[in-house]
Amino acid sequence: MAYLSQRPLELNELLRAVAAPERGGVSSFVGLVRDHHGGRPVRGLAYSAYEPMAEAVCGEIIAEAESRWPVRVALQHRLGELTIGEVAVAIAVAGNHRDEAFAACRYVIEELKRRVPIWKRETYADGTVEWVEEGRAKSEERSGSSVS
Amino acid sequence: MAYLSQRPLELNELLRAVAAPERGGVSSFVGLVRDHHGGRPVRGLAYSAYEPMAEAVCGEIIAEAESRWPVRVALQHRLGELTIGEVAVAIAVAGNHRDEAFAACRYVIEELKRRVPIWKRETYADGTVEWVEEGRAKSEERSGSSVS
Amino acid sequence: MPAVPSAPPVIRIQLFARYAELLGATQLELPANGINNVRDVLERLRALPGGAAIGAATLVAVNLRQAKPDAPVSPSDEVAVLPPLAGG
Amino acid sequence: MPAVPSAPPVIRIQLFARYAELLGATQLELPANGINNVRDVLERLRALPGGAAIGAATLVAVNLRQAKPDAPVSPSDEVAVLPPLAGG
Repeated sequence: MAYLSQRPLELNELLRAVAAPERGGVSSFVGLVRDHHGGRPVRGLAYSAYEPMAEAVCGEIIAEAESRWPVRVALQHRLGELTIGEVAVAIAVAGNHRDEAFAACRYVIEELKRRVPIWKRETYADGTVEWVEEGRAKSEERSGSSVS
Repeated sequence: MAYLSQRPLELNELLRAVAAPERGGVSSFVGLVRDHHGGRPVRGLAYSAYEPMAEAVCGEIIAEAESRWPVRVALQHRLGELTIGEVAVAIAVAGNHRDEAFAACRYVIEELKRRVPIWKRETYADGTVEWVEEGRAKSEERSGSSVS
Repeated sequence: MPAVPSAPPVIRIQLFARYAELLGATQLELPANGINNVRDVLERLRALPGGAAIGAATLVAVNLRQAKPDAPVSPSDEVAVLPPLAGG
Repeated sequence: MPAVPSAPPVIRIQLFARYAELLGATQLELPANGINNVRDVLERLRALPGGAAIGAATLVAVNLRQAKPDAPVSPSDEVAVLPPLAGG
């Protein structure tokens, strides 16, 4: 399974990938495109990646989680243009017990954010476009002439 | 929305119920019927409830989570006969940030297990039927004459 | 108002899961006389055939809420005796 | 074997996101001469037009793995300069 996808993500597919008769608890996380960021209305965004490295690091993170806890992990991150409400990232972790499933799911999303080379370019309602860096937005270009 | 359901549960319905343009993180939990319990192969199980109280307590737990964290919570628990791999309980929690979503999701499943009057009757591969009590199984009746 | 003769008051008890099987009923009526609180309900049930497995610390709900041993119980209350929970 | 005259060796650098926009390219070739490690790569990039925004602590990947400032770099390596990550 490729971890990066240009197509819309379906959490159900990830759930099916990790479910098994001996695993009773599945913790999952879905990140959705929000309609605002830093108080500004967002129209949409685009994700891009250093793809070979992103695929490799996703695989490493999953291997780490699966060796640290007795779980099965599935993960996908969307690339390309997304609109409000679309799924940016989906993670499903199945384990025999919920403690392990929750802990591993949390580990995977934190490590993904910290280590996977993916970038986000937001388009705001006013047409401004910015690269988002760890919660901040770095101004890249401003449309129009009215810079307040 | 009723919190108890005789019909198969669909996590996607719960995700749709909590998703909103301003909420970017959704933590969910699904409990599935496992094929074993205490080392014994399970064939299937039945959930029953003290329904009016179970509905009321589910509502209380959700209200507690939604007042403690800025999240929206959806929850359903299955009743009736279930086979291996079916969804017993599904929880979806959407928040602006994942910290809140994970914390509230965990709170809801823990409180549900602790406080909602639901009971589980497992049928094992050998035909034995037992009421499960907090991880233990209390022998209720044994089929056949060979009690080892 | 003068008292009208009527059937002696009862406490209606709902039973679930293993306790319903042990006592052979999902609903019981106990004479209200002598039952003042949750502890009294459990004592009375434990004295019934099959009732010995109902522990003194068993969960009891009064009007859909868990109730402590000395919570009052009267004939108008909805009383339920809950085996150890196993949802989720 | 006698050395055969050839093009001088280069380090190929991949650029992404904001850094690609700042430097106006998604791929650059830097003369390998004088580049021994990751720190040298960053210094060379920072001297280019538009390169000033690339901090000295910028993430660099060598052969798909994050590399420290004194990690060695040679012409056969795949080198990538990574703006602050924003996945998830």
